[in-house]
Amino acid sequence: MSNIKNQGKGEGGKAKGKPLRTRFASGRVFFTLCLLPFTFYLSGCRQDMQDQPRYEVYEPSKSFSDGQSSRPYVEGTVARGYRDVNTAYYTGRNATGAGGGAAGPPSGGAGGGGLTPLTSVSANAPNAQGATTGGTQTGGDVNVRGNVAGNVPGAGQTGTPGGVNEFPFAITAKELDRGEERFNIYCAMCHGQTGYGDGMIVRRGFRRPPSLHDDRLRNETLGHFFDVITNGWGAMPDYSEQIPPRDRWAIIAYIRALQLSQNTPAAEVPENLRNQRKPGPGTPTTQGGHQGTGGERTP
Amino acid sequence: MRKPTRPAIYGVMAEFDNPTDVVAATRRAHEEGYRNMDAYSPYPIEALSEAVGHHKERLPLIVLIGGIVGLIGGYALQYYVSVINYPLNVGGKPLHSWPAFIPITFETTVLGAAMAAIFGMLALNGLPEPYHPVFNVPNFALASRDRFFLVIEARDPKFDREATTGFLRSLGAQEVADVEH
Amino acid sequence: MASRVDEPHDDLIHVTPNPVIEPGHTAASVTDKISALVLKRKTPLAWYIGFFISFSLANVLMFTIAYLVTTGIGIWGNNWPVGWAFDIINFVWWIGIGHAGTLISAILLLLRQEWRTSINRFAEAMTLFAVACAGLFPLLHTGRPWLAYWMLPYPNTMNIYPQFRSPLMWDVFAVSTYASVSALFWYVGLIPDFATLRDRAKNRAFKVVYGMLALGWRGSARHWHRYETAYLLLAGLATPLVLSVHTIVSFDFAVSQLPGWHATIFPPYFVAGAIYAGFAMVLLLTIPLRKFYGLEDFITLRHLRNSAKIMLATGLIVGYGYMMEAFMAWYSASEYEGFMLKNRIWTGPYWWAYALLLITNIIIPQILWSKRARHNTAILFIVSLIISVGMWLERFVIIVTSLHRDFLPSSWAMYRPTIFDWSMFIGTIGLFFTLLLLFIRFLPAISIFEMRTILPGAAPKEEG
Amino acid sequence: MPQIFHRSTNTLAKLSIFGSIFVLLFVTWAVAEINRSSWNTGAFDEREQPVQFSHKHHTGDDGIDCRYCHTSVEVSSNAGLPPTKTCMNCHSQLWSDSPYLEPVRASWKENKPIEWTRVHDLPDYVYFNHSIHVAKGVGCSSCHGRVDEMPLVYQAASLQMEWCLECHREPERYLRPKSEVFNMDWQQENALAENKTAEQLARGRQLKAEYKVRPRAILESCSTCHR
Amino acid sequence: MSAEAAADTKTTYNAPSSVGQLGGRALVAGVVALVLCVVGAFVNPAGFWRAYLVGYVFWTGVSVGSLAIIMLHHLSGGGWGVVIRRPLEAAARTLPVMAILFLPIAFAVFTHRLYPWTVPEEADLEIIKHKAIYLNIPFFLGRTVFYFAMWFMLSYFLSKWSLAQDSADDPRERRRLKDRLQNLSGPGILLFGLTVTFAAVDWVMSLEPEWFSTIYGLLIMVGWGLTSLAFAIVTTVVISKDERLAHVYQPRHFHDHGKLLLAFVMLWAYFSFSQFLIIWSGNLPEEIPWYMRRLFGGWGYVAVALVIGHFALPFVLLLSRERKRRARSLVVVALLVLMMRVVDLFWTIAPSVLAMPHHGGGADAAHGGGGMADVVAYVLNFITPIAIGGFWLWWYARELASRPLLPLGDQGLEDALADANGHH
Repeated sequence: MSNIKNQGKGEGGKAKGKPLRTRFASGRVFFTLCLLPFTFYLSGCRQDMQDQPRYEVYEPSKSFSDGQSSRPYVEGTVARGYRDVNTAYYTGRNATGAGGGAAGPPSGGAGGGGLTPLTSVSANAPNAQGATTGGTQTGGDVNVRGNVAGNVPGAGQTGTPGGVNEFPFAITAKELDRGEERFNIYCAMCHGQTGYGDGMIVRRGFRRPPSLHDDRLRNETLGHFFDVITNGWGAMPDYSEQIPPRDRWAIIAYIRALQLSQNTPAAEVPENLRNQRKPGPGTPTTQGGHQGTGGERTP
Repeated sequence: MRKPTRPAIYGVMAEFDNPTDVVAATRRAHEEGYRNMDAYSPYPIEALSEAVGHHKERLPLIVLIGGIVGLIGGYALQYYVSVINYPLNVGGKPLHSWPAFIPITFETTVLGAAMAAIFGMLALNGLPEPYHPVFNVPNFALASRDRFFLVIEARDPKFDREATTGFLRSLGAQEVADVEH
Repeated sequence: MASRVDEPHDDLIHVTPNPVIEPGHTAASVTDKISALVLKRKTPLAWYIGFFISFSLANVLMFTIAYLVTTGIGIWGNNWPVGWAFDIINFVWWIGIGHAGTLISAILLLLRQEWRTSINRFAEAMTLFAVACAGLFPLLHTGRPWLAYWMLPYPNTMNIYPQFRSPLMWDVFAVSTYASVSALFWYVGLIPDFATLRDRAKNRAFKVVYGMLALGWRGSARHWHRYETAYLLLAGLATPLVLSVHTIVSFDFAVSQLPGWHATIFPPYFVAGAIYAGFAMVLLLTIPLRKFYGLEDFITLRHLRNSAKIMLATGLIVGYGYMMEAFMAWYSASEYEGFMLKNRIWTGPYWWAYALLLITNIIIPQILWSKRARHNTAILFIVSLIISVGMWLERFVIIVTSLHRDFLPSSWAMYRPTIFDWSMFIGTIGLFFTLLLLFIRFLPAISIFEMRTILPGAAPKEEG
Repeated sequence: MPQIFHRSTNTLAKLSIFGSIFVLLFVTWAVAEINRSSWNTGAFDEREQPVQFSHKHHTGDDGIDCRYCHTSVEVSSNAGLPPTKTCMNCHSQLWSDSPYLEPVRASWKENKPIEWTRVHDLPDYVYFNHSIHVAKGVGCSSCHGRVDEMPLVYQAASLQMEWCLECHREPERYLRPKSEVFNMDWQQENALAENKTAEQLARGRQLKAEYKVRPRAILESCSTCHR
Repeated sequence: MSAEAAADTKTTYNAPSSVGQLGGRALVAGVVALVLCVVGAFVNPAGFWRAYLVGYVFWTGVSVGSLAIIMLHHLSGGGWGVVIRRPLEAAARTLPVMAILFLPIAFAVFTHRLYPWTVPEEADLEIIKHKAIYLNIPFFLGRTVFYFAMWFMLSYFLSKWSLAQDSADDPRERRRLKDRLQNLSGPGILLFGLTVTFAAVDWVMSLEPEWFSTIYGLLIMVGWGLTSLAFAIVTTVVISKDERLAHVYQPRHFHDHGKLLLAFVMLWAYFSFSQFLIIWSGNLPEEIPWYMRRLFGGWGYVAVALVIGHFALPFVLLLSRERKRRARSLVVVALLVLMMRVVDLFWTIAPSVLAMPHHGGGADAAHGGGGMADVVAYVLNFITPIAIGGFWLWWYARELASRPLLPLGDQGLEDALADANGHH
């Protein structure tokens, strides 16, 4: 091309005689025509394989009125394998201690090992399942006990009637570790890592929860803690979706350990562990689980 | 770029109408001591290239190197990709499936050698060279038809415009012309 | 037999009825006559008609491709178990046709066969266009041709490379090497002729275009020497390259385990078949060409006769291949091989294809044993046409009849080409002829400078 | 015969033929680099969200664990996007009047999900599972970068196959103890970068054995990610 | 060419006396080697049979391959063929010797010593039963007789008409003979291809009757062509030592021979590699054992030696133009090729015979079992081909001396002998 240009200059522009416009125009038309076959390549812009005609998790859908592709459980059904018969395990109450409570749990489990409809994703939602269904912020399925805005139950109110007071499974050191980890993820935000109720969210202005080291809470049944995690209590929302039942029990075990750690006379601590004692209350750390508090756990 | 010493013309061109004469004339010029000269013919004449003093050919060596590069490169590529970079088990064949690598190695060898042959030839010939002084002589257009030319260049130490022209005339050239730069 | 392995001076011109160039020509006449084909302004009407027809067909191809890439290769008739069909048949057919070009050019140059001179340029062009047509098919069969560059090993963001143990990948390298080396070989052969055209052209635009293509060629003795060396070396490289390409195409099939494909004879048998089909196409094109353009002086009966002999020889090798396949299928005592054989030639639904194949590819070409047939252009033309059909059928038989009955009887099915299979096939024929017609219109179809070398008196006389 | 071409075309012609190899190499390199660039991959591109949610604030300043919201990351292929309920856990009381949180409250009231803009989107032909990575000691920040320092989340990696393979080929370069998986601060200087320190490699190899990370041949096989 | 000149050349181009001496020495060597072989055969029969088959196939290859090259020359012409036509014709006329030397193989067939399909227990296998129509002793021997009949026929007419050309003074008569030779050569090549293919299947491939390969016939054909070409080159170099003949064989002839040799070497490598790659890729249980037997253990080294000696080395050596043109360096390559041909056949044949179950002793010997038998087996590998070669060469020398060394009536002779100065 450059050769032609040079020549054009050198020869004094022989072509100048012709109307420049038409030459340009026809050249452009020809050029465009030459490019036409290459428009086939535009079909390469399709993203057929990247975006296949199927729903990914949380993908919106036009097929349903609520715009979600993830569908909630059908009302009144129980999935195979999710029939919760162990009342104590799933509700923290004795099978006999049914009903009761100003804000009795909505779980039908109180009926004594009965069916727990999936629609009330309460205690029984296995975590994985919850993740997919809970998917697109299905707020409507959440059971919040009491009034979220406040209206705390009176201090004098008793805990959970019929609450069990023993773990439905053996608590090992492993379970305790798990409980500690889960506590630090879900509970320490408000309750503080040591349970005094001075977590970061509280410091940001959330209503201060009672210290776990209060006498009342130290003497509460295990089932009460389970019920509170499952169904909420006062300002505390329920954590049934975030924490599966087994983890709740593990957390409760850890709470018990915390309570022991703060209320055991030094004399009862074995000699060799006494010096490992870490600073107690009032020095909350909110940095997550990695700053272990293992030293406070009393075997 | 020593402009002052640059000769006034490129050289002197003699025209012949048959291959025998041009070969004879070129040999004579060579015997006479001229070295910076070139002969032009419409088709390859082995004797003519010898007469202008072209003996050694470097091209085969270049082609050999090109082929070896293609051979090693092709095999190394396949070895690197299949054994080192992404060792995938395909059909239970060994990662280093040398029998399967031979066809492509062969192709790259040929490709390397062929490219070396073509571009080596162009490079050694100094092509492309669309502008060349010899094209200034009007009759040179026949060099691609049926005429043969001998050009003695001005940069030859023995070159002398008149004497060389006379010498070329004496060789039986049809026509002798100056070649402008 | 195949080729005359001899020295130029051994050529018994005095006893040969048809020389490679008719007497009376000089360098000037050869130059003027051939370059006039290109530079003469008057284009024959036949050219326009031919171009119109082939360009229309090429457009059929373009529209088919447009529909194909926007819709998907489901518009073809390929379906399980016949996953390869027209696309690969046509690929192998075209690439086979391409072989004769390089072969004529390269092998005959190495063997110093002067008769190649007048047809080599044309044959090389044929190679290029046939390879272009062939390349389309596997490219489109990938389904997403715009991602074809994925088949090349380049540093990509997927950090993944082609699978070099696959013969299909060998194909990519073989065909692209073949295409580029053939194109360069062709171009290098054209350089001196571009110079001739540059010097002959009257029109300034042509002068510039041919001048650029000639790269400033001026016929210097030193240049010629290197040029000849390079050309000879290229011929030496191109010869095994040609053989390797169809060998690798045959590996596409033979490396698998499918009865009817997995046969060790495939490489030589495919190569012979390719040369067979290629020479048939050369004759198919040169016979009308020499007539319309009056090139009987340059493309003499001797060329046609020698091509016919090569066809006969390669056809017999192909026949040998059929025979060995059949014999070994029985000899192997393998149940699957035995079934394949029986199904292919007798009991299967495609028996007619095999029968037709034997008739067109083996039986009819035997007429070439007769000297009289070899000297009759009409017969040669018809036989070449039949061989072209036969070689297409051969690929059909190998591919479709081997696939339609695979190891699992429940998946057996017939293959039916759709209209798009046909339009692509016919369209590539249109594309091929479009390119060929453009070539003979704008480029010298016969190597001018090489014609000059074989004229009497081209060599300088030695004194003493 | 007059000259057709000007003297200067000699250089030009030579350049255009012999220079083409460099042009070709440059173009290949340039195309490869453009493909890798964030312009193509969308990396470092902060996505606008319907709610001005800041991971930097919640994770970095408040120290909320990743799993508080992304509850299923340890047990599911999907990390889990928190429902509005999770927001309301705290924001029922905190900033309950803030106009910034109006969309959240609206979602809560109308029982309609908030439509977040997806940041990390793998092609549909890729199978990816969060839980296995978490279980084998691949930290959040190894892929997602320092989310605790991102006011608006962006994609920190290219998410191209070569990036996946970088770790699948040599997991020891990135593995960390399981207890540190959710620690955003873990070896900050090495996240997302070539990590070949002897210390990391030694620990990585040990962890690889301990966590029974599959051998390279399996991690690299096609069906591990394309199934 | 005038009559006197013709008469003169007739005597000029007679074989030098050295040829006769060579034949005599070859016969002595052959007899001595044969005696040793017979002794060895008693110690290690298996070692003897496999060595015998190797030697037999090699030397038959020289004879039959020569036929093909003669016919190729008749069809294509060219000075290269004119100068080696007579040695090739002489080689083809040694076929009677090879026919007689087939008798030991027939004996081995009858006594079930060489081919598994001749062994009753083996023949009962389903896969071999299927082939019984083809692989049975009478048909096998009948086919061999047919092959030899065809080869005799070709060799007889090619030699006869070639000799007739010498004495034909009328150019038209010569022309007619030339046409006749040409007309025979076309179908002759076809016949050659078919007979050699089936001879290859019968004599070599059926050593492992469950194995098959469609390219096998071509492989043996190319091997035989290569053998006879290399042999013809060696012959020309030897006889060109005679000063009367020195001017006949010019560098350009050797150049052409060298190119042809290179082509054959490449063709052999191409066929061999194609067969290997296809079988290696397919990896089918009925095919791959053939290569397993030949690639692992000590045989792997032989295979590598073949790749180098049968392909790489000759290929590189023959690339050089100068080396092809110099008789002395070309003959080195030709001798290398001849040697590697024996190695190739050994590599092809011996593992099959070792795999044969009925050769317990032989197999042991090959695996280093019995010390004495072992040594004998190795010695036999060398001397058996020499024994056959001795007789072959003796006959060849006689045939070579019986006619002028150049086809005096060939129209291309003048051109072939022309001093090609300025020609390359």
